[in-house]
Amino acid sequence: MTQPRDFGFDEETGMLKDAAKRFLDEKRPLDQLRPHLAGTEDPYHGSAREAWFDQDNWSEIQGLGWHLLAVPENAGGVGMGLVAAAAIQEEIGRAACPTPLTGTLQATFVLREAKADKLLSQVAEGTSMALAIHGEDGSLEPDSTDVTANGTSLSGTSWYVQDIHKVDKFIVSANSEQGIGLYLVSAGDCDLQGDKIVDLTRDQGRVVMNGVEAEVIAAPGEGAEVLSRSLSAILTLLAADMVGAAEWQLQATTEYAKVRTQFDRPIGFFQAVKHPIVNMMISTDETRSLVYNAACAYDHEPQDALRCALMAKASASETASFCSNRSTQLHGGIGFTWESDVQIYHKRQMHSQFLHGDASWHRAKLAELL
Amino acid sequence: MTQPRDFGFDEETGMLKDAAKRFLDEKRPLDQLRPHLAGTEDPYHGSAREAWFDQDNWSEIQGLGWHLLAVPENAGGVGMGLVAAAAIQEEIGRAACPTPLTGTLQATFVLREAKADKLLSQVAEGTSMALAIHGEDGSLEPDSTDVTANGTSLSGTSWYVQDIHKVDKFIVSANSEQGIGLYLVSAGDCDLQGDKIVDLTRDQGRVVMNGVEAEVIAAPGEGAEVLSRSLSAILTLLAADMVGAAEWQLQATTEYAKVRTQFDRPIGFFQAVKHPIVNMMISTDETRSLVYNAACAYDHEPQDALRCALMAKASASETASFCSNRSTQLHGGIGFTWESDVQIYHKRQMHSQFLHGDASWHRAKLAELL
Amino acid sequence: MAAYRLKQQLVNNMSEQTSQSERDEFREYCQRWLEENRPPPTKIPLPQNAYEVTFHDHRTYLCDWQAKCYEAQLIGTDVPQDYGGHGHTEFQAIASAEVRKANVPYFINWIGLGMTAPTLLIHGTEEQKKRFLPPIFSAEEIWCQGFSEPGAGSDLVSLQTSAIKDGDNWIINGSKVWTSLGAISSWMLLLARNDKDDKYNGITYFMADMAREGVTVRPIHKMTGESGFNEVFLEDVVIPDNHRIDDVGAGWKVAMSTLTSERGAAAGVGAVASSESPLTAVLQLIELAKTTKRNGITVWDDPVARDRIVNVYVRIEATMQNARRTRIKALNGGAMRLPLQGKVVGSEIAQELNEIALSVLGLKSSLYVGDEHAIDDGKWALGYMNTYTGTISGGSSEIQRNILGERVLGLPKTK
Amino acid sequence: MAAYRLKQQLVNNMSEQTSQSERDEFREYCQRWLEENRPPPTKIPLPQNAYEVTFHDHRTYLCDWQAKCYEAQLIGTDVPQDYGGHGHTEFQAIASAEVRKANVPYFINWIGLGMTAPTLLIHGTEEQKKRFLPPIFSAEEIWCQGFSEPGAGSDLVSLQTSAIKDGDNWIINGSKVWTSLGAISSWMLLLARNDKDDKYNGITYFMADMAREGVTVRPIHKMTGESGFNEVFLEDVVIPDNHRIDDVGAGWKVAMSTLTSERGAAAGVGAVASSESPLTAVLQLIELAKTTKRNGITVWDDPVARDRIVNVYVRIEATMQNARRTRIKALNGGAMRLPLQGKVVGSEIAQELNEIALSVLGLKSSLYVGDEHAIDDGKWALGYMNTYTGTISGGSSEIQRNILGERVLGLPKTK
Repeated sequence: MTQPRDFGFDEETGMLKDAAKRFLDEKRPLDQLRPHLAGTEDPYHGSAREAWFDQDNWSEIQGLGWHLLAVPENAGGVGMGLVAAAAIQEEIGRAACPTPLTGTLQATFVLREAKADKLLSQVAEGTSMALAIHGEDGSLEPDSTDVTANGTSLSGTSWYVQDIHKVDKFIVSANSEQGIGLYLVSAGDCDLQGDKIVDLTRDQGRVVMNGVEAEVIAAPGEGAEVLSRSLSAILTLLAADMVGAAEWQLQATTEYAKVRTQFDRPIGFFQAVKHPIVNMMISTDETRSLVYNAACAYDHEPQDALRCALMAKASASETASFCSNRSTQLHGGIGFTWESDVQIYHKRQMHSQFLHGDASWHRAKLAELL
Repeated sequence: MTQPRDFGFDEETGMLKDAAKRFLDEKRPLDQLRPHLAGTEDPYHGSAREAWFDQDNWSEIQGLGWHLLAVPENAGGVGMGLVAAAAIQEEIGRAACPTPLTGTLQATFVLREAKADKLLSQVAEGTSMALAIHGEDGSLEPDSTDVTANGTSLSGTSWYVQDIHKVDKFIVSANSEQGIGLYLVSAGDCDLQGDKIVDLTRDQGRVVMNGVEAEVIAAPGEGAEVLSRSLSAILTLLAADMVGAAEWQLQATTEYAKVRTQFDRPIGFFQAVKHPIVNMMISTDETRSLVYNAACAYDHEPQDALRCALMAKASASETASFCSNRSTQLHGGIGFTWESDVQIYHKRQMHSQFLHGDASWHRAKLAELL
Repeated sequence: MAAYRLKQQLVNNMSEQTSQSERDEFREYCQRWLEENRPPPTKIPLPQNAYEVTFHDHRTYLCDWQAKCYEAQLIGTDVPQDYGGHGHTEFQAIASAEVRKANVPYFINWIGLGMTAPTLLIHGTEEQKKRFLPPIFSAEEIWCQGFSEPGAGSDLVSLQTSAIKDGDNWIINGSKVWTSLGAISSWMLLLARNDKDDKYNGITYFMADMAREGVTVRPIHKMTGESGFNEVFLEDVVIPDNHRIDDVGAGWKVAMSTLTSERGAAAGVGAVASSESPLTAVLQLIELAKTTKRNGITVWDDPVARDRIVNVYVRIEATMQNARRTRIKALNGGAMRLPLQGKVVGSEIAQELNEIALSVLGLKSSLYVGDEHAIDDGKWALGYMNTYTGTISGGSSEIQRNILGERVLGLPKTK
Repeated sequence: MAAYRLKQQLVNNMSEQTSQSERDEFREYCQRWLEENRPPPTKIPLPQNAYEVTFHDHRTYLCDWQAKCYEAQLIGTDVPQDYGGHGHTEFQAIASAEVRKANVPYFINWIGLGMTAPTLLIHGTEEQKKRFLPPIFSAEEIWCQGFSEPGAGSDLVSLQTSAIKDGDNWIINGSKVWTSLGAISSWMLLLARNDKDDKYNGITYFMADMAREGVTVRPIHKMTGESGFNEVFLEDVVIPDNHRIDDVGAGWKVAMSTLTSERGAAAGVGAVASSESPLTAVLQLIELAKTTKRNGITVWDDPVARDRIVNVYVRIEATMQNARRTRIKALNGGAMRLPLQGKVVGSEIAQELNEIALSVLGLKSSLYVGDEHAIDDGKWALGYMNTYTGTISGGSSEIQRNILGERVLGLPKTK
């Protein structure tokens, strides 16, 4: 085993994570989001919710340098690894924070795998990015794009693009006669069509390109390989977000069970409440350990990174499903109301569960490695 | 829907079932079995347990006519259907009764599907039978036999034959150039090799045939079709046995939870005990309803019988697994001891779970019909 | 041979009051009528359950539909004509089954039909039955239920809303929560406390006129965004004593029988409100899996997904067979064993079914009601979230399991 | 940029007392020694766990093996030399990890190593440590544990066995049950009640000589047929006061620390007894699925079976990573959060794993230990049944969840 025993989680990373937690606890992104949700409850009103994220928050995050944590030093970044990035993403998930950082961190690892130093400099300079790599049917293989490249000119539609209205650029996978390539396009050059989605903390949509001029990240024929390699990082970051959210669900449900009284007792007295909460903890802890392991493997034992990442996301999807279900059930009617944060986390987790594949998909992929 | 609303469970069937319950409650087959298990605990002693069943019990059962319930009237039987046979088998399962009746009821339906009236007369006259239709690998398709037929002469080995030492004859599936045929052979003409198995209430083994002369049940090429048609009855009978055993597990665990005291309370007070017991009931009731439905479909709506039987056994396997698990867990150390009947039911259910296929096999077969 | 002798003694126990041929004829009538009178769909799709109806257009549409079904004798079928019913015997179950099968809109007045009517038929005065039942059937008066309070959810008996006798009237003060249809109801089934010192025997059961002074209704938005629930504030609301049901202090006893109706026992006056049967839902799920393609194959061709779907299919068939078995004394294991399971099992299976649908959709499950690309108009995500109404309200799954353990199995009471 | 500045301040926090190179060297030594000294298999296969050892031949074989490992410094590695240990620092974890990986026989004296030794190291007198620790390490004295009683299983504190002071001795009367290794033990860790009126502070902790007059051991057969458990009857058994551990009345407190050892916290004196690691088990399960053919394909090629197997594989990896995370303060969420999960999670996963193995085997799962055709000598059925020892004894899964809810999450006590 060439992995460090401490998951590569050194003192610096610990301080970073603590600082992120304090920052987000203070900023309370969901409280910022609330006013923007008011009046949009009615599901029958029929159009995408106006995209929103807290620009000040993003500026502050950039001031703290989180966006360049994983950017190599020679591209102007801090040069830390996935361990640090996942630690930050876990806190983002715990706060259910709508932020372009999520996509930008994912993009960073794609650019790193493509050794696209010049483009990494853009990240270091504050350009936010998101992945635009899915076709309409939501297939998960790297070659399932509906976009075609003609030289550096892209046409077609990328579906299920996350935080579409928050970012400056998109990493697009596109097909051509030479195979899949990866490209960077500017949001301003594309037609962005917002979806109306369940998750209130993300915005999602389609990036429609009609001969949009792109920068090349990976040449035709090399894109699928780069995407495959970066998948380990993408899945790990996503799983880290989900474990952060699951921990919030666990803590919120625990606190509610201490204060909500029924039959003259706090409901946490009853094993029908206590034991499911314990099961939430067990599930969350399994996922968390797998996330740290996956991040560490990516940084220190790359030949094992995919196996570890698949385990992390498979576990995260199960945990997200279970913790969402129990947090809503055990909050009784309260968690089911629009006013409660419980439903916001529930929806974010529902969404995360299916991003880049669900648990059984990842277990099937894992089986190929066993 | 051409099924009767009452599952075809008429007054007569009700009286039969009640009588069977009373008879078995009084005879207590497991108490009869106990002395024969003494001294055989040690799993390392290395040979098959001496086969045992209560010959008097079998004579009494024959006296009550249960073995000819499902034999057509023109073959000397009562001419009742699967509804009645399954009702009896449910009580056999509830009593975990070692008896050649189980195989004989299954055989009756195979013979009925083959329209083998002459051989059905043998059942009416008291001949007990069991199915010998599996090859060594335990495959479940009707053509997976390791026996070959040369005219009416059979050679090869049938595996996983239940109650091998209790019955007079075996229904053997054998292959020949013309395809699968079904045959009846006498136990006395075969070499019977007992397995050492987990289940204490059944005996199992291999029927080895070296040119054994057989009577023909279904001609070569017709056997697979007959087996497929009788599968509905076989699965339903097995599921009925399992739901009877599950009801015993439910009731035994409920009673234990009322009398066992911990922390100054009967343990049934605690939701960690109460709720799993309720889940046992829920699971058992789902299976029971599906069993009655499957039996009724076989008798009254044969075109739907296979679908209903697959549902019954799929559900029964899940129920057997769950109720066995919880009955042992909730009995604490007591249910885990050799002296407890809990372990006897647990092992019988483990065995039944895999007879003629497990839950996911049956769901896969069911999917082909949907 | 005992069994053979038994066979000879077999007697035909057909003792029902309505003959099989009459029942067959009525069933055919129902099928034909429903086929011929199926209403056209609404412009804006209906919410999945009657709980969520708030729009005026939906309300009018659904009230008209219920009135028409009442007129056609599909509602109140077995209720005596004196109370607005049609006076048949053993026809209601047939009508309800056909309504469920026909995949027609639900009955908006489901609380009136499912709770008020059975309660009045058992506990109501002659006068009350004559006054209140007909407009329940015709949907002229919509009903809601005021049991839950902010501090009393699963622990219903701890309710605090007070009822103080004042001559021939009662003065009500307090608040109710999770009141489905509260915003469009004429009447509320109300539990209020007439005696603070007697927990169980200090509660009285009333019918409250929602138009009375002092009643304020405030909608609660659910996680789906819909506003089917309401808070209802009661401030010095006057209820005449002849709107009391059963004795003073008998409210808890009466409520238990009402809740039993809600919890799956036969309602007896009309089909339970639900947009679709579980069987319809699982067949739709199978269709969804067969038509959703991802990674080069349909989801139905993914054995892992298929196994989960078929498992739900089996469990739904089991609940239908449970319902069939409920009425057969020799097979039901006791009168309440199966009926008390209905709610907890049905709601949990529905939750599982909808969650599986989301996994069938994969990334597409993110698209919600109103999105132009959402499969089936986003009903699966909406439906999944709404299943928590089933597992939480009307006695949570946790409470149901206590009840099952205690009342059916005789285990010691947890509290 | 805060993060960048942080990077500059980074200090090397290598403050451990043993250097990395020394640890690597010791690890290599352990690997080499285990490879070279692996004992040949027994004629009759060993039981799966040290719990079930009863045969004389097995006992001799296992005692010799443990003694040899002790001599090779794989046991008692970090214990001071005064107490029979080898006086190293931070080497025990390495030795234990290598023992677990090497797939060698278990240590028969697992209760001595896992419970007595840690208890004595914390609560024992100097004299007790010197007298009792060395023969624990060498397996010259096997230990068993006398906590459970017929009426006190999960509710340990209700134990009734009495201890009455008589001069410098104590007189013990009562009975114990589920005593693993009771039939072959020299000593028993014994809890007895010195004060009937003080439930928690009326229990004292003793070391009981099993050879004393008045001790009777009766084997209990488990559902597997094995007889690892015993009942132990204690009739006027004399225990000298210097065999008492810690204060009179401190038994409950001491027992809780002992149970914590049993429940997955680091034992610190030797590898926990277990025939195989969960990782080994799941890799064997995968191999089993790849080599078991049915219906024309291997079970591994059945996606539904494979999905279940891989799920267990993931969960087992998670428990291993949990163990790794336990020691990292910044990541473990509190000192007891992960250690207290170890037992309940590990035992339940083991149960699931073995049950899956049965479904992989299908009909073949019926063949038991001793059957000539049984796959892997029938170990899967045997193993499945034995997993209930894990979920029931040493604090059932139900009790463990209470403890987790109350001590880790701070939920109100159920009882």
